Amino acid sequence: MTQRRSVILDLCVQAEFHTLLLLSLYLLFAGHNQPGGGFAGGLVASCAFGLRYVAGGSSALSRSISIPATTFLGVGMLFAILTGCVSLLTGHEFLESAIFSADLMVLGTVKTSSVLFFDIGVYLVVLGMSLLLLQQLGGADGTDPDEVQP
Amino acid sequence: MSVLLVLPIVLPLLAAALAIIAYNHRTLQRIVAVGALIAVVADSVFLLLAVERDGVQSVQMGGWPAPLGITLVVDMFSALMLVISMVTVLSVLIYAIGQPGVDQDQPVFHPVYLVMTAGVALSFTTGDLFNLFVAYEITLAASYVLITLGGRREQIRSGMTYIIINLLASTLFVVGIAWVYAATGTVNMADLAVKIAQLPSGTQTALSMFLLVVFGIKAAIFPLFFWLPDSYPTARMPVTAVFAGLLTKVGVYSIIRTQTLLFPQHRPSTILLVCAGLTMVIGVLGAIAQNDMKRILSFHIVSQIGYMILGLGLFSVAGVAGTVFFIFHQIPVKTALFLATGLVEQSTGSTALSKVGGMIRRTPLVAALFLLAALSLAGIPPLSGFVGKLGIIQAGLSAGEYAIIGVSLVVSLLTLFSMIKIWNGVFLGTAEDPTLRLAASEGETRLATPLLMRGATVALVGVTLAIALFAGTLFDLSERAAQGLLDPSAYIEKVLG
Amino acid sequence: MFVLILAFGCVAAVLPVLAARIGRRVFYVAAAVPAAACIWGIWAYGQISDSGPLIEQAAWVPQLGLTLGLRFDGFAFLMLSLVAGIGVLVFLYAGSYFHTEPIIGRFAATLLLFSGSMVGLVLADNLLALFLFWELTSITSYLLISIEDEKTAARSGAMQALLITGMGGLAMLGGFVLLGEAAGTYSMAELLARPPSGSVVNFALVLVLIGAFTKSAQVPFHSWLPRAMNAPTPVSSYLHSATMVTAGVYLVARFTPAFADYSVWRPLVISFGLASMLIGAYRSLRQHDLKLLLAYGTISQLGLMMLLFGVGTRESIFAGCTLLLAHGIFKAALFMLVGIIDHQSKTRDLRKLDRLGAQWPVVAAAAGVVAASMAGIPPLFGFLAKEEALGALGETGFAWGVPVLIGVVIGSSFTVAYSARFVWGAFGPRPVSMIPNQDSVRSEAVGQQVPKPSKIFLAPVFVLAVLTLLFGLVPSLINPVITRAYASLVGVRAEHHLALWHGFTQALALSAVAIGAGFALFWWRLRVEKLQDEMPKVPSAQRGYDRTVKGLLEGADAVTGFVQHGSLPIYLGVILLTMIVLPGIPLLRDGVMPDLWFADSPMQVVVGLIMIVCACAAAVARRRFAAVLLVGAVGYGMAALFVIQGAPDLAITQLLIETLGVGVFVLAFRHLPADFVRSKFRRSQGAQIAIALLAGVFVFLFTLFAIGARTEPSISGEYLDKAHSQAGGNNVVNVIVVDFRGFDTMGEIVVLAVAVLGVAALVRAKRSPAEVEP
Amino acid sequence: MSFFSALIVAVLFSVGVYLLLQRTLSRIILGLALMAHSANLLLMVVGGRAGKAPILGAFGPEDSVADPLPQALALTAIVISFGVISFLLAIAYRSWVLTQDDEVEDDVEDARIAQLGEAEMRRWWSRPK
Repeated sequence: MTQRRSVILDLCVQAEFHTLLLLSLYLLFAGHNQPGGGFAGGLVASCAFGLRYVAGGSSALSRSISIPATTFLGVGMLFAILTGCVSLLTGHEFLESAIFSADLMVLGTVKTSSVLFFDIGVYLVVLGMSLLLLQQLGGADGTDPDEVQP
Repeated sequence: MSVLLVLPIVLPLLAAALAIIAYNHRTLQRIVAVGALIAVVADSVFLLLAVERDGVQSVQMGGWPAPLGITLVVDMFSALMLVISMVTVLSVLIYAIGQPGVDQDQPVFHPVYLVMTAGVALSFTTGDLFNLFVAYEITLAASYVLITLGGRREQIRSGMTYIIINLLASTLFVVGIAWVYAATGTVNMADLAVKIAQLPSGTQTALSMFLLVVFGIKAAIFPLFFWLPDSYPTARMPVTAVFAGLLTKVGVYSIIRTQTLLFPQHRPSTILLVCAGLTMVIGVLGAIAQNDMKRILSFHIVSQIGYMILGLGLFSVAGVAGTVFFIFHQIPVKTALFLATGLVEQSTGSTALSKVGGMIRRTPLVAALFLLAALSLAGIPPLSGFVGKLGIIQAGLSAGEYAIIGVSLVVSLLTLFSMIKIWNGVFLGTAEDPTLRLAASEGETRLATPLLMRGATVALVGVTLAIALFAGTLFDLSERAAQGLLDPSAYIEKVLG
Repeated sequence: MFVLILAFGCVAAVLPVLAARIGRRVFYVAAAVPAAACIWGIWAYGQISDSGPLIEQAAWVPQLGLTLGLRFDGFAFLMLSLVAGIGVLVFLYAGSYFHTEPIIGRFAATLLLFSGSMVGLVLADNLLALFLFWELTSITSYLLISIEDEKTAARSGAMQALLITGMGGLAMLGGFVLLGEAAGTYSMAELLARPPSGSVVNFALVLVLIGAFTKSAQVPFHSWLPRAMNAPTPVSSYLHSATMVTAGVYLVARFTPAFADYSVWRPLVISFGLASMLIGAYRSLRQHDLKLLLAYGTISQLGLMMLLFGVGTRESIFAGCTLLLAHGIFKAALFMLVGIIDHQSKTRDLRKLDRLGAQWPVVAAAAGVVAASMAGIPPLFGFLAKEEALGALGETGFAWGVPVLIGVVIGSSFTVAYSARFVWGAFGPRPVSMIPNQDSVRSEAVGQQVPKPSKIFLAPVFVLAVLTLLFGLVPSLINPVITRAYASLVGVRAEHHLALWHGFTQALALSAVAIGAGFALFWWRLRVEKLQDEMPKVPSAQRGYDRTVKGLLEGADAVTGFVQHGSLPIYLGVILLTMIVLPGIPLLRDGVMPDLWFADSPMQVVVGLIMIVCACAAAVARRRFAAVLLVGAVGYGMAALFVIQGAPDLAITQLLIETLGVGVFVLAFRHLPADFVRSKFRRSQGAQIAIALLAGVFVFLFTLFAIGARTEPSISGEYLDKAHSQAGGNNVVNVIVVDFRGFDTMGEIVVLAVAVLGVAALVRAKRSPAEVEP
Repeated sequence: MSFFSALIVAVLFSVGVYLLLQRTLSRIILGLALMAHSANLLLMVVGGRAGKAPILGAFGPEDSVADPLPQALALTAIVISFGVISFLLAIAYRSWVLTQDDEVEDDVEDARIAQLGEAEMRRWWSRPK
């Protein structure tokens, strides 16, 4: 699979990769008011990396991202849980949300909720999950299952 | 106070996240895991004390009032389950750290084990039906990983059986939740308790039966238990031990919780008693037919589940109290038995009755530990199993259920029989496999089991002895738990406010 | 009293450690504990003569009536002195019996534990506490029989003893609980003072008696006792003759005064007792192993005791107490003698032992004394007991009194015969001729060069021999103890007392008849043996036990093989059928149909039809990837349905997940062959289709009825109200997912993380060398 | 209640059950996937009548709005079943690596006892009365 690389596909993927990542971030941040959210965002980002895999195989995938996928998982979980714990520390219930409005000058006023951080955690976990799936089942670790085929 | 309820779930999860980040740092993982579980044990003891003093505790996740948000509720039953299962989980973790090879080549062991702990804790504390499903999935997903850890061929085969059947159960659970929601429009259990009572009686019974089947698969009652004896024995010993001690009890817990809380008007006494009898008998006959320690003990898990269902099926305070006490004793005892079996396996390399023998002369400590736990399982006084069985027997006889109590007494005898079969085969006599005997006499180093493994087993057997010693106090608590279960008004009031 | 019982346990705990240091002297240390118990008993005996019984209580699980109530009265003293007194002697004896075997630490500890449990048993007043000690004696007995664990016979004999007594114990527990619930108390003293009534009590008594019969080795539960003789002799002497086996008799003795008049009591106790007495003695006459001879003799004697207590008249209870004590003394001594013979000559087969008496005249004399006591020959203690027994049975006043009396006289004559056989077999010349084909056994004679046992080894036997002689000659020495024991059972002081000479009574005549007949039997022993050999074989209890165990094992295999088939499709089928049948039946009872319309929109029909077709095609697809893609198509159809239903979030997620899912499917299946293994149409396929159809119908109906049952609106209205105002979001579904029910989502990402970690672990797992080439 | 949506749920469930009862692991997994689809769809269906998406501002006061709670539950259920089925796929993969086979084997120890049991049953029946 890795030998037959098409230049056109490669280029398309390059272009689309970043578009998809941007889209995923949009979904993440817009989710509270529009369809979307951390899940959908994370999944779109996963699709971006999936495309990389389809185009370039597992080596391209590991080149495009240097942090181990497990770290995404761990950090994502930590993010989500700590969001809950913060409210616990401030004397509220676990996972209790607070609404912020921030004046970002040029971009105008943004009203958002603390659960955004929670959603970022979700995003990271979903991303880490799909990366790990692609790396493992796709055989990126030198334990290529093809070698055991008779 | 609300922090106490959240910590048993959040602490292991936080620790798991850290352990994932520290993916290849074994020492760090161990420190984090042990630290978190010690904290959880302490927390659950405090929780038990709080419940003992102030009654049912509850907390609304995110601060949203009851039917909207997810509620965590801890009543006496939950608190008791939480304490004993966390103690057991901690001991097994220490045992696993001690056992060469369990966490060495497996960086995922610690995070997954911690997640399983959180799942178990959440199953015991959640007051929301859908969240219970999530708790189950956390526990199960972790258990799928643990049971196939190592990826040996027979593990994969039996793990497949385990996973497929549990996946079916999970799917059915979702279907059940959908129907419950269809009929009531809510998933909060306290809210459901109020709303289900208004449904037509046939629908109530159908829902109650459906949930019974769903949880019955997890609890391994007849005729839904077949997956258990096939899948448990193949995992690594600490994993088998903690599964044996805990996971089926989570199913039993859910049966008890849903049948008493959600369906107070429809008590399927007859069905439960028949199931209980068949579970006991078929389980113990299965145990008698086996010739391997692990398989014998696995069938006993099933058989003992029968006693728990029997006590519940009486639907009296005495019966349910007996069941609560019985579960409380069963979790550490069963685990300790498997841990002792693991010690035998560690020093001889086998658990087949035909291959091992004369262990009493080689490792008298292991023999003593096994004997204590086995006799407790068989309900021999003054060990903890006797008190539990006595409670159930008294409740059954005073309710006039002579037949089922007669069956349970016969099963007791058969349990003793198969325990003695293990004892005769493994600890007495001589090893019949000459190669094994040779290995044992030459490689003396192999006989010495790591200190942590022995220590953890001793601790757990110590816990069962302590249960026997303080049986009076514990039975008192069990009775209060039973009262709370059979009259859930305090629970409902606490949640709905 | 607790301190006393605990002392046994505590000392037992240190014995194994001690044994490693001081070897067999550990037995002398252990002997100190029962000795202390003896001294305490005598002190306490003085206390209770002034006031009532000593009572101690300790709550354990009071909710279940499980208090450790102890009560020390006259009968308890009788039993305690038997248990502790013989205990001291047995420990001293064991000190000579064993040498440097590695098991002695374990042995001494277990024996002491047994001793403590037995003390607890005779002191217990609470029925459940009694049961506790009862089971402990069973367990310790098991451990002691199997102490020489390399012998197969020891292991299986121990198991048999445990199973039979354990069975009885559990029946007894059931009986105790029934009694306790009926009476409202588990205190034996209160129960006996106010026995409950009702049919359930009779049932309970039967259960209690099963316990007593198994423990006291009554026919047909006796088979474990001969096999328990595989234990070292100190155990046989202590547990299986003098103390533990009398526990059943003890229980009957305690219960009789209150329950003798219940309809089941006398018929059961008397018939089992008499049968055991006769069958035990009869079988004893055929044994060649001295230990087995005594074991069957024990069964017989226990039968007589059972009978005496069961009759329940005042005289018979008195006689029972006397026999209990007398039997403990002479039987313990006899077993110790066998142990000495076995130990010195390495055999206990009376066909091999030749003229041992000529070498050990003093030992033979002592043996003669205790055996004569067993036979009931004056002026020994055993004679007194038998005299009392015959006297009591002669004046019961019941219609069945005479046949029972005749039975007992016959049994007594057997007893005389086997006693004589014992002495003759052990110390006399080898038997001249027996059954012809057994000559091979007799080829080697033992007896000429047997080393003499040491004095200290013999001392316990002599002590007991002297006692049996002393109590026989001077009954007034022991009379107060027996009278007190009797009084505490019946509640009245005894009107008569033990005496060697009561005058020319019916009992004396019967005794003479029994002795005469016994010696006649012994004289013509060859003919008797031949006669016994020609008798038709009756099914033996041992064979019954073997059959039961074999049947149990085979039954277990059959049942397990039938239900535990090991096949996943069968398991799944059973689960699915249960899922359909259990809820299905009540569901059909009063299902409510909801308002129905065909479809929400035409698009729904189109998409739905496509999904159905794809799903069915996936079910019959032959090519693997086709099936995967068809299931994927169903997933995309779901996304479309979600859009129609008004769930854009779900649609997006479903779309993305399905894409990822198909990818994962393809990655995982890429190495598998393209086609499924083609399977022929089997019978099982019909079942599969049937279950699938049933499941579909079930789900369909349940869904309709569940929706039809709804009476109230769902709680979702509040989400719509609060999403913006309190949670700051407009997308209500997202707000629920991350805020209202954010906790679910936390769980969900944990599941994802764990699952994918598992994937990593599996794919990376090394393969053991054996598995590379499957 | 729309008859047709209940029908889709039931058919998916039924086909899923059929596939689940096969011996080929990959078909079993596909069956489980179909059953999961059926269950998730059912969660959606029990919310009641189809309606406008529950996004504030996207529907008017007269519009009927779809029930948001079952949607949220279905969302969670979908993701969870995806995660778990992925793991099962890894098992299938591993199983294929180890055995080069796609069959679900019977339990060896159970089969042994089943044979013993059958032999004993036969002996019982053939035993002369």
